[in-house]
Amino acid sequence: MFKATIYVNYKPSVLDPKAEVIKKTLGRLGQTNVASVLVGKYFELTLSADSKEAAEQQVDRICDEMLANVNMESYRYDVAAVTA
Amino acid sequence: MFKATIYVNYKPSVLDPKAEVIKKTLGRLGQTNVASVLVGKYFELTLSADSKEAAEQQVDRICDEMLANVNMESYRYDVAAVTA
Amino acid sequence: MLQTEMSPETIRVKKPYLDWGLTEAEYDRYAELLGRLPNYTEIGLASGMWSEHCAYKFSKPVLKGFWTKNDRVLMGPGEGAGVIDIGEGKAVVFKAESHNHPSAVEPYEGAATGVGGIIRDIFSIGAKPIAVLDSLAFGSPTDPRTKQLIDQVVAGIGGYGNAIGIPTVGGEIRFADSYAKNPLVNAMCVGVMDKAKIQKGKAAGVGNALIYVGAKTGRDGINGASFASAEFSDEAAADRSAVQVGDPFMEKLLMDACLEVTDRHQAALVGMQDMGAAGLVSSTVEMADKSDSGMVLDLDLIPQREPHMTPFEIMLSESQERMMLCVRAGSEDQIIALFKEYDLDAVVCGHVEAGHRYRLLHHGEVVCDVPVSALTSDAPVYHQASQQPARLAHPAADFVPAVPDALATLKQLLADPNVADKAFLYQRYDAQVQTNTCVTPGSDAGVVRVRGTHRALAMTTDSNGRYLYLDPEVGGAITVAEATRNLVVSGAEPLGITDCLNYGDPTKPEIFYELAESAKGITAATKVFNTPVISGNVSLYNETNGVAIYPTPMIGMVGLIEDLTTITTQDFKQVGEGVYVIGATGADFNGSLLQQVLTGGVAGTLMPLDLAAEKAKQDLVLQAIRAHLVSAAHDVADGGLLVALAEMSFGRGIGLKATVDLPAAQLFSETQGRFILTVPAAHQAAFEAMAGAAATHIGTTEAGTLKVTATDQTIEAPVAALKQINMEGLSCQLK
Amino acid sequence: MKAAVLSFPGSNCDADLLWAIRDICGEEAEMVAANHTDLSGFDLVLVPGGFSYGDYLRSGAIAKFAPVMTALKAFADAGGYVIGICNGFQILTEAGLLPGALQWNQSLQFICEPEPLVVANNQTAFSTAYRADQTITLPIAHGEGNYYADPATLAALEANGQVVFRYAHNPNGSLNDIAGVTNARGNVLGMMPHPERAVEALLGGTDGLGVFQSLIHATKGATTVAAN
Ligand SMILES: Nc1ncnc2c1ncn2[C@@H]1O[C@H](COP(=O)(O)OP(=O)(O)O)[C@@H](O)[C@H]1O
Ligand SMILES: [Mg+2]
Repeated sequence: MFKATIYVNYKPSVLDPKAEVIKKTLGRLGQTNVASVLVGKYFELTLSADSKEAAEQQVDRICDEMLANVNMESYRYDVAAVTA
Repeated sequence: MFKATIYVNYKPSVLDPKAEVIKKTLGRLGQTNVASVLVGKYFELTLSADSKEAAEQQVDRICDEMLANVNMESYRYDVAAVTA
Repeated sequence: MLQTEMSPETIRVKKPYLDWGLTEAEYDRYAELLGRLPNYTEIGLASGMWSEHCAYKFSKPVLKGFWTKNDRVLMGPGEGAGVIDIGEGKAVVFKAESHNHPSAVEPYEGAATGVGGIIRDIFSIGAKPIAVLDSLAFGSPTDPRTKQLIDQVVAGIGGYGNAIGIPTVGGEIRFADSYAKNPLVNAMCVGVMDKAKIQKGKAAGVGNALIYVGAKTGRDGINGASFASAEFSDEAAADRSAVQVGDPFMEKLLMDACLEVTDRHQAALVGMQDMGAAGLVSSTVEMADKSDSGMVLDLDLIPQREPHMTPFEIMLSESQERMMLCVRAGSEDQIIALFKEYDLDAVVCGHVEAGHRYRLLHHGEVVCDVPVSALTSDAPVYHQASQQPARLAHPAADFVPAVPDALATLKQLLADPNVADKAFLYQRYDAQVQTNTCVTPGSDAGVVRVRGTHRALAMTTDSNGRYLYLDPEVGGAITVAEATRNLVVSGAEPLGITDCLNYGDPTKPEIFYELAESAKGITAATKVFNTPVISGNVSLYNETNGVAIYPTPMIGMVGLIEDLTTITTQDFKQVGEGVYVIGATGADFNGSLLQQVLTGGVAGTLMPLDLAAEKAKQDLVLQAIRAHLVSAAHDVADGGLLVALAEMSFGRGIGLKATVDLPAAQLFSETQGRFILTVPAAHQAAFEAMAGAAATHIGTTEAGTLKVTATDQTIEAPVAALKQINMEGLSCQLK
Repeated sequence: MKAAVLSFPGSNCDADLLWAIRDICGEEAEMVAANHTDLSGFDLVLVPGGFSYGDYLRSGAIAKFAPVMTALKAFADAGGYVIGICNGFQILTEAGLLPGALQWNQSLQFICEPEPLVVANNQTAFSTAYRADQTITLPIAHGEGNYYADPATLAALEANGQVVFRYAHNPNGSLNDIAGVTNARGNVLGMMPHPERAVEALLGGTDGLGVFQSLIHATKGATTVAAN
């Protein structure tokens, strides 16, 4: 079995309203020392595959086609073997 | 400066319709080898602080009060020093 | 990880049931009904079924007094929702439900699952849900916790209703300190159906199958709120959560599938019930009870989300989006296939049996074997002591407000969160999906057309804890009257009501008094207005640190508009129209918003309500609207006459010039039974002939300015400036 | 003219759209479920608003995998007229039939209100019934309607006249106030506002009729439509 940990977040050029709100709220609460906020999604998939490469290939496709919208988001992932 | 990476996800007993739909869809697309799906949020904050401990303390509070809904979500984080 | 199941004898000694809300006397009664000591599962079932929520053990004697039947009522209280005939072969189905405690703990999901639950009640009858309304009450909006509560509750209601595709067309948001720690979140759903297809929650016919459909059963909400809060305080259990999460997508599929069953598979279907409080046990045992049947369920067949669930957990889980069907033997496959088409779990999990036992099997063992009646009709009912609260025995002297500057007072009231514009909140609800909404939130009632007829339904929710705090009986009647007013001014004839009775701890005689007296007032009013109570819900123990909320019955009411061309809204439509007031104005300030704003509370003897006079006025308003004489209509409520006139001017920025034979202070009086109508010049003679002395002509609509001359002051201001104040009153506070 | 209204699991404006095109506009129309694989015989495909599959991941992200989407791509590639409204717009961008993406409204809140729009291009198959620069009012009802496209895409949209509707008072943060865009070929439109909610005076206005009338004329091959 393999476990894939996947991170999806907006591309830097996209203004993220969620991150803006968090930053603003922190500011309002006096926590002005927080310089930047990034909000993303992460996913953990466990999957069976013949090899790490095969798992990575499948995970890449799932990210590209489903978990991220590549028009505005980018993704990265780690795949590691785990004992089932 | 410190960088905090924060992970928030549902506690195990909470129903996550997001994960259910993703898993079902993958199944429908024939990717039945995906055994489990977990969906979470992640955040990256950069903040200035006098010490790593101080940064951790602040991050913990931010998680507890803002980023996670502790009724149903749990969180974990790593804080590391970075050059500004 | 889980509680090890105690033996019946250990249960008797250790009394774990005390934590689940049962008393020792109740335990003894249950053991007597069983003729032996209950086991762990059996006592668990009783704790759910004997709760106030399922058994109405404190409120039943009060609810019995409600007037529930007239010639239009097709089904009164007792089923998932009540049903009223609306003609042309159609019926309207509606009910309201409170989710106060879940929303206080987890506002988004609490509110969302409140909406999800009430929607299931409607489609369990076979009706297509056509509208949702929400009645909310909070503490001061300046409190940071309250701001967050409001945001999350509104998000949760919208999150569910928008996604499932049922418009939220009305509701209310009220503010008083008494709700600060105990917000009220009441949701109402309205559905429409062919009256020939009314469905009941029955499980009759030996050998017929029980089919479980929808979401899997998880460990959420087990044994209701008490279990949940016990867990939250327990740090050791921090990675377990009992919060129920709503899945509106699942419910949309479930709704469509169930409606297809009631529409097209009537012959196969015996009964259907949603799983609400006390989940599986309450749905199944009530179905058995209503049909005088016995029943057996095999818990191994119940779809489960988590491994190793105990019978106790499976039976008392309050996982959302689940339904129970009773289907004729031989038709199971046909029904299961239908649900499979919607990609939903559907499994036969038990059968109707001869006799009157309720039996559960788990891993091949009988884990429960009790008489059905032990969980239903034999549940205890308590006749509580009732005692008038001290504050009512010696009311304060009448409140006489000083209003040196009526314009300033008007501005103050327009900015008060109770009156302030709530559009920025209800715009987070989809009010138009299904494309039948004729009047969206913002007028006195939401109006939804009934496709396939020439009719529309008007609907509203109303509550006014301030009034009930001063006089529960009169306040109860006023709440009903206020709801009827909101319908009548929209052009509708009131049909009937649903309610959520929100009170404190009923074992306190003063609280029980409030409950019982307000029910009396509600009953008196429903008889006069011909609006029977067809469904409802009770929420007790709304207290913080021993202090109860204002007694707050929420009245949800639906009315019928027989002709779409008579739908009326509150906005002034054109300049140059006559403005009329129906109903005299007195000096009624006790319990008024003005008293609340000026003194920070309410006191004194509540103004009276003359039900017969009120009915006559409402009939006149409706008659005039149906005769197409009226261009706008609005009732006078919170804040009095001047506030009502200002509200009418905001929609299109059209003001008025009027003269009233009253001192300026009385422009803020809350004398009951008043209406404002506008009448186009061409119809004024006809209207005056119809109304006679009942209507007073006070002035004419005018462009841009509101000008009212009282006997001692003239109030004049640009409509736009007043509107701005009204729009910012709440929205700025919540930023 | 025969129109298909697609229906995905969880769709909730599909019936509204069918009502608008069939009962109000009087055209032949049918609901087509998401698991169908054939759109032959239809002259127009309408992709409804609301939600699909709960939209828990991203709006439209799951719907794009429905079997009917393959048929829809083929239909669009062959030049057939396709309109996606609200969630339909989101689905079409997710599926790559339209450029750009829709992210959360700037307020992070769902917004339901009548919204004034300016007809930015009345020379498309979807807008000939409107005057150039006409202001119309259509309801919006969405949480994720904030239109985003990278700068190059945006420039191309503007240069080709693919922007059909713009918000008069941008409610959600959309770039260039975009409320509706077509593909480069001009046969696929996505728009966040709901024209199907504005086809009856009883329900508050008829400004949405123009979208359907334009399409009906386009599919019937009428050359020009009288401006109203
Ligand atoms: N929570 C809410 N949800 C939907 N509509 C609301 C809500 N709160 C207020 N409204 C709408 O705002 C308008 C004014 O509300 P309210 O002052 O309570 O009316 P009334 O006094 O006529 O009962 C009504 O149209 C009502 O439906
Ligand atoms: Mg009113």
